Amino acid sequence: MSSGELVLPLVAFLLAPVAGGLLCGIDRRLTARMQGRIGPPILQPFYDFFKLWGKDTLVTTRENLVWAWGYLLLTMVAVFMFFFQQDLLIIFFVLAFAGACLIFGAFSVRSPYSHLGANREILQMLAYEPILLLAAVAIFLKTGTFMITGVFEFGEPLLPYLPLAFVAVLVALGIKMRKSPFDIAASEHAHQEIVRGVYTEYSGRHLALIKLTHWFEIVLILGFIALFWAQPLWIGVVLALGMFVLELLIDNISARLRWAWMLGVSWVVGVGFIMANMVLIYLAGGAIRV
Amino acid sequence: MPRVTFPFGPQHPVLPEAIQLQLTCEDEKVVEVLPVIGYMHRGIERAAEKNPFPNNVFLCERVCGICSFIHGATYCQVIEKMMDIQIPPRADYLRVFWSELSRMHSHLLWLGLVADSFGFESLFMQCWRARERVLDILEITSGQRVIQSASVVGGVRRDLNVDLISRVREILRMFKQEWDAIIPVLRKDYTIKIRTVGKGVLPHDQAWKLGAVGPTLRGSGWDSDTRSSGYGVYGELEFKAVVESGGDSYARMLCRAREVTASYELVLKVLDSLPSGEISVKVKGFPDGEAVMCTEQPRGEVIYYARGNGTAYLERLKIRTPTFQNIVPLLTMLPGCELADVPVIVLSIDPCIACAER
Amino acid sequence: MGVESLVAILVIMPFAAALLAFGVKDARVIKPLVISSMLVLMVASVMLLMRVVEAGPIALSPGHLWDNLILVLDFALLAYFLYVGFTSKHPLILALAGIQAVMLPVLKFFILPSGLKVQPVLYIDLLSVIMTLVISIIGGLIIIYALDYMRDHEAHLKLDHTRQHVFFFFMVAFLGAMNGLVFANSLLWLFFFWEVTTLCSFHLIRHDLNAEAIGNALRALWMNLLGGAALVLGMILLWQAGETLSIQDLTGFGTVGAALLLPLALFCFTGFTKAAQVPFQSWLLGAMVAPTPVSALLHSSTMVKAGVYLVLRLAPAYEGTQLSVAIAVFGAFVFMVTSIVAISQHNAKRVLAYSTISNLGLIVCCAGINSDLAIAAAIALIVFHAISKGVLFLVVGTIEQRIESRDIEDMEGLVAKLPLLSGIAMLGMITMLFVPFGVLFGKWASIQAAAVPFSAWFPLVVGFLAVGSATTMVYWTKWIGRMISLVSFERGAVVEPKSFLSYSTILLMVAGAVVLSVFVAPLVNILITPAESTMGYAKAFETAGWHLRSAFGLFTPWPLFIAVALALLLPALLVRVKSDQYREAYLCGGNVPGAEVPSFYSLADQSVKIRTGSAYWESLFGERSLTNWINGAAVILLLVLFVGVFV
Amino acid sequence: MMGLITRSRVKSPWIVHYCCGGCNGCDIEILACLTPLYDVERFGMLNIGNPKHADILVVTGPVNNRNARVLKTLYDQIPNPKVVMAVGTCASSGGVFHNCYNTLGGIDKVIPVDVYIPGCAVRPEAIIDGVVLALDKLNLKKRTKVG
Amino acid sequence: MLNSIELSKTDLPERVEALLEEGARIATATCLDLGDQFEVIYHFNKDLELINLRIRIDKGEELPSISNLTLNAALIENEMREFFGINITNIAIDFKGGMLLAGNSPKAPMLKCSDT
Repeated sequence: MSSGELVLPLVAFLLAPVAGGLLCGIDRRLTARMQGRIGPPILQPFYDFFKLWGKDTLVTTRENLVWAWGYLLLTMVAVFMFFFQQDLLIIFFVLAFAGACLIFGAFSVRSPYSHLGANREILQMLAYEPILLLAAVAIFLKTGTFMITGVFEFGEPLLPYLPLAFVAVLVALGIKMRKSPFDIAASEHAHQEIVRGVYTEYSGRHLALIKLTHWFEIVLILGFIALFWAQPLWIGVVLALGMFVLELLIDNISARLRWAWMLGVSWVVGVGFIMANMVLIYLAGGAIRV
Repeated sequence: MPRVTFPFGPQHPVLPEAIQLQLTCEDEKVVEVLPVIGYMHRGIERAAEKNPFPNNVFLCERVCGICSFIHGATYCQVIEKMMDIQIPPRADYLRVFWSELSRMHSHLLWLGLVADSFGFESLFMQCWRARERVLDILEITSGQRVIQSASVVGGVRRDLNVDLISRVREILRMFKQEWDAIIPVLRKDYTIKIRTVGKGVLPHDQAWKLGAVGPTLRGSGWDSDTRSSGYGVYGELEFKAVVESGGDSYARMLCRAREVTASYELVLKVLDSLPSGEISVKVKGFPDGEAVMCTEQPRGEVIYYARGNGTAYLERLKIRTPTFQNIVPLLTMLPGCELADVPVIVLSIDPCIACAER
Repeated sequence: MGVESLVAILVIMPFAAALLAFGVKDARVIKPLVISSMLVLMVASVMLLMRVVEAGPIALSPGHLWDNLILVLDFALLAYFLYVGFTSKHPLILALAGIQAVMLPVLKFFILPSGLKVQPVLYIDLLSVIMTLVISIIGGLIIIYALDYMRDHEAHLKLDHTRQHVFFFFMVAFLGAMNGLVFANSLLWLFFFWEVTTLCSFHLIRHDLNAEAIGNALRALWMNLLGGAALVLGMILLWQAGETLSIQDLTGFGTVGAALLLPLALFCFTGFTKAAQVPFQSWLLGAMVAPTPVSALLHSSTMVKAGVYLVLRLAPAYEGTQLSVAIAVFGAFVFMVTSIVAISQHNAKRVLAYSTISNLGLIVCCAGINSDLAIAAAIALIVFHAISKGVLFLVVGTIEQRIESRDIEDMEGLVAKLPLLSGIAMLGMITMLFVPFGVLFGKWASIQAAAVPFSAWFPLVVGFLAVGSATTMVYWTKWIGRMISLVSFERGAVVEPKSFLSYSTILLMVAGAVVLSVFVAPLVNILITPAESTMGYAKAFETAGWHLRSAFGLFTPWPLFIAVALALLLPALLVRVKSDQYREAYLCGGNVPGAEVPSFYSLADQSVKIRTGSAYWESLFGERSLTNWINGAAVILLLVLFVGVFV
Repeated sequence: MMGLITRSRVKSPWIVHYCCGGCNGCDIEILACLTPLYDVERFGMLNIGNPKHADILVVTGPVNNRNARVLKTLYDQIPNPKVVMAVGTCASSGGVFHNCYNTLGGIDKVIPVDVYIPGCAVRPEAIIDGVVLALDKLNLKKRTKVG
Repeated sequence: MLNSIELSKTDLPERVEALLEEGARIATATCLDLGDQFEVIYHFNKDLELINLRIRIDKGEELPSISNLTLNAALIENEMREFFGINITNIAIDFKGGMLLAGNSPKAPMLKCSDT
């Protein structure tokens, strides 16, 4: 492996939280603008982060904190693997493990709101996991490998072949960004019946950790979206940012819906669309041959 | 199936006020609801016996800061009824003017809160932006945004002049533009319908029997609005009640939304037909005897009962607020709903705990 | 030691030990007897492995005498089943045993030429050896565990006189039968061992002799007899179409002709019944009334594996046919629906049972996909699932004895009460659930295999697999969540009464699950790839640097292990909390200060304890509402499978 | 690092609001602060709703016999450094409800108050002013020496 | 004075039942402390009109609840009992004196003698 191959992903990995934070700042600014407000400065998420870092941490149980670290570190592992262009399936498995840590953290406190949030978080994973796995499979059908390297070696943009899968991934993006209509487990703002659910018991430094993790997650999932147009990559990045803005728009024109609806959408639209996309590729004879 | 028991309130981000529901859920289905109130009880009825009767206007306006003008006006009306005071027609019209503006601001506030409760943040913002217009009118006409203190026993405290009226009309025009943009969203938005249609159904006959009042009752198809009895000058303004028949949260929401429009029209009508003359009469003597007065607040019928004893102090002041009546219907709506619908259903009666607990 | 004696130790010695245990009845004798015979079994299986790795597959053909003995025993078994059907007035059992009792003599005396000798009778390749290792080592550990378990179990039931000798008779004899089953090349022999496992299962399910146990045992019996009947019918058809009863003949020469597909489909059907695939899942769920070691041994680690073993064993024969595709779709369907239904379960053993059926479905699916990668995934799944699920059953059994409940809701806060047991249970679940553990390796490989367009139906298969693996996550995560949810602020571990045999076996197995996962690359190199190649499949993995590189992806076990260990253990060790940082949970400000169990002030200022619980979403995933649908769908899929044979 | 944290603290005040039993007039004005006309999110202020995430406890209304303990609990559940704002006359002193039998008076009877904002009802501008004052006070406070 | 129908305590349930039959519902009830007696006025809603039933009972006397006839009387009666200490029996939803008043609130604060 040449030093360029090593340094570039490493830099990307280190910049990921910065990018994620900035995106969240843009999110808040844009959301405010859409609501007829001015909104906070773009750097607001960083102010929030450092403020939380400098606050006392109140603890309900110690395990709660341990799992929060697990959530962060495992998400970082997934992002790291992503930038080092590893196997997509494994990346999503690691991401699932990270998500489970958040759930375990919420379960390890005897707080009804955490538990309700954790149960809903499980449902969210149930909603987006199949989409992510199947999207990886759909990409595989064109590139012939689950390695991200294969996407770059493929030489063509994937989006023209995978339009339906792309739409499905947007559903997963909405869930991961915790935006309406999918923000059932822990909404970005607290006015929710379960008081931010899984986040309820975190405070101070550990809430900051959770924010940081969220930034990593957003970068990862937007990165995945960028893979749909990896040649040239800048179009992919623009595409991902466009989808990010689209999610914000949807957030601002819809109410939060309930879990059964979310599951229905993600399984019918998400899974259904990707499977239809696979059939189309297969029928068009464009799938890899083994 | 495990049952989950936890408190919903007193401090809860979706509840603007302190009330507690002890919820028992299976999965996310609510199976048992116990209301725990008393977190906001002050003891206003008793305090009203300790103040000279004209001062009670200020206390009554602070039973609830949202419908405060109507509380104050109703208190004045019950005393005027007891003492047989005829107030000037201009005062009556002005009371309707502020009452209907209060109703608009209250309903808009509520629409925002309910939008927030189902996670539609931008609708919340839009509703409250429109509401600021109404508050502007209240401020330029009475001097205060939320607690106007414009009513006194014997009439009102402030008058409108031509200049003010034209400014009010100007602001109302701007309000109408913003409001016309919001209404179709409330009526048609797919996600709002999913969250409100069929949620918290209060059947037609139950609504009456359980004592529901205001939009909660009218949302279940009852044409029952105290303003229809024509108190004050509502008779002259040809008031017609807004009725929806769905009985669910959606119907109650639409009912309130339409009442905003109706109130807007009433305000315009008042401005068009405002009679000239005095705005108050001098009050002589002390109240004696008893009287009861019903008026229509944004949340429904409010009943003031007063008994005087010939001194400056009242013997008894009893305030029956609409939310107090709507709690029992609420308790029948909740069991069987989903946890996610609890905030929507609770808000659908437009609870004002400060009112209910006094 | 000669190969013959090794095989004899693995097959016949358990029967002998079982008879001995049955005869002496004395617990003081049974214990050393069982332990020593299990140790012998384990050693023998390892020796057999070394022999086969060195010298390749072993073919054995015992004399005619043995053939005749097997035949006699066959009839004795069928007669016994008829007797059971008669005494319990169970028409289905009577009918199914009757059909076999008619067809078997027809096959033997009218269809087969007299004096036919299937060559070889036993054929032991690496796939058989892998099964033997699972049977002997995991099975052996489970039986050793059962020694203490049954003592406590009987003490709990307050029996007048012990029935342990009956229990261990069937448990130990079962191991012999399983070994025989995986060695058998002659379908006639396979049939015999197959029926013996049915018998053992029947008796072990009804071991507690209460009405529920007896009823469920009868259900298990008729469903397994249905498989037996299909097996006999398949043999008749097979002989008529291809004049062979040897599995090697079937699988040795690539894909078979169309005429042989129907018997193959019947054999696979037999496998499905034994593996409790939908719509036959009810017998396995009912079997959970048996003492937990039975569930661990027969109903998750070994006997049900015989079903998938048969399907897998025959895979080369139906490679590339529509039958294969149908099997893949069926298996993937079972994988998904059973893990969906498992979400709504709160009986721990039922969750484990559904999870077992689900994983078996995944293995069946892999056999149906029938590519190099899929077969490797199937073998890996057999190994890793057996060991992880064995741990989980045993630990649930012990937990049940401690807390006298198998309800997951009652396991709330178990980490505080039984830290060691719940720690093992959680580790066991994590090995089932997350990367980089072995079961996930299998899942990774199977999704990759299913992603290849092996047929026009592959989107369906891979879709089922993706949804299935997400739902799998749900029930395990909920369960772990229950155990780590502490009930009160006060910490104070209850001293667990630890019996040496139970705990050491569980610990050994869970350690084995972790170690095998770490060493998955050597495992693939030494066992799975050669096993595949003897079956006629190509190498599926490159294992450079202990990474596993398939044609489509890269699995890096040890960097992942390091990363996961750092991510979880470092915080666990380093996070420090001072006592003045503790605050009660957020209860909307209604907290009752200083309450031992979190409570809030409610009506009239009374203190009310909060109650938390897992969600089961019964409105969506309820067993009662879903079972009919999925059974119906499964029947349709099976019909398609049979119809597809003729297309 | 400390400088960064101190600077961030001023830019990110998260409030938790508890209505002790006033008339709602001040509560709706607090909410009005969030809405387009006043938009306090410009200053990074959020109504976070959960004491464990908050920096500023905003209380309206006079404290009464039942909610005194709720107020105390909420205050305890806010991590340091934190400040308390009494919004409105009745939260400051009991105000118009001074002679009601069930009120104890201003919230300073139960928890220490850093900023009093008079007014009945308080105007949003006054609340924003109060938050600025509260942030100055917040900056003077230190974390407790734990964690 | 208010239009009202004076009743004795024993006639109350029958009268309430008759009113409910006619389609009226209870709007509220007002209690007054007359020194050694309580006066309770039940206000009923019908077609935007109020119908008032007035009864007097001695202090300490039991008053049977009408919440079994109409559920929404329950909160009203709970409140009366808390504020005045009237002995109302068999209320359908019983808050045990803890509905509006907390444990450390003054007892029966609306009685004239309880001036503070």
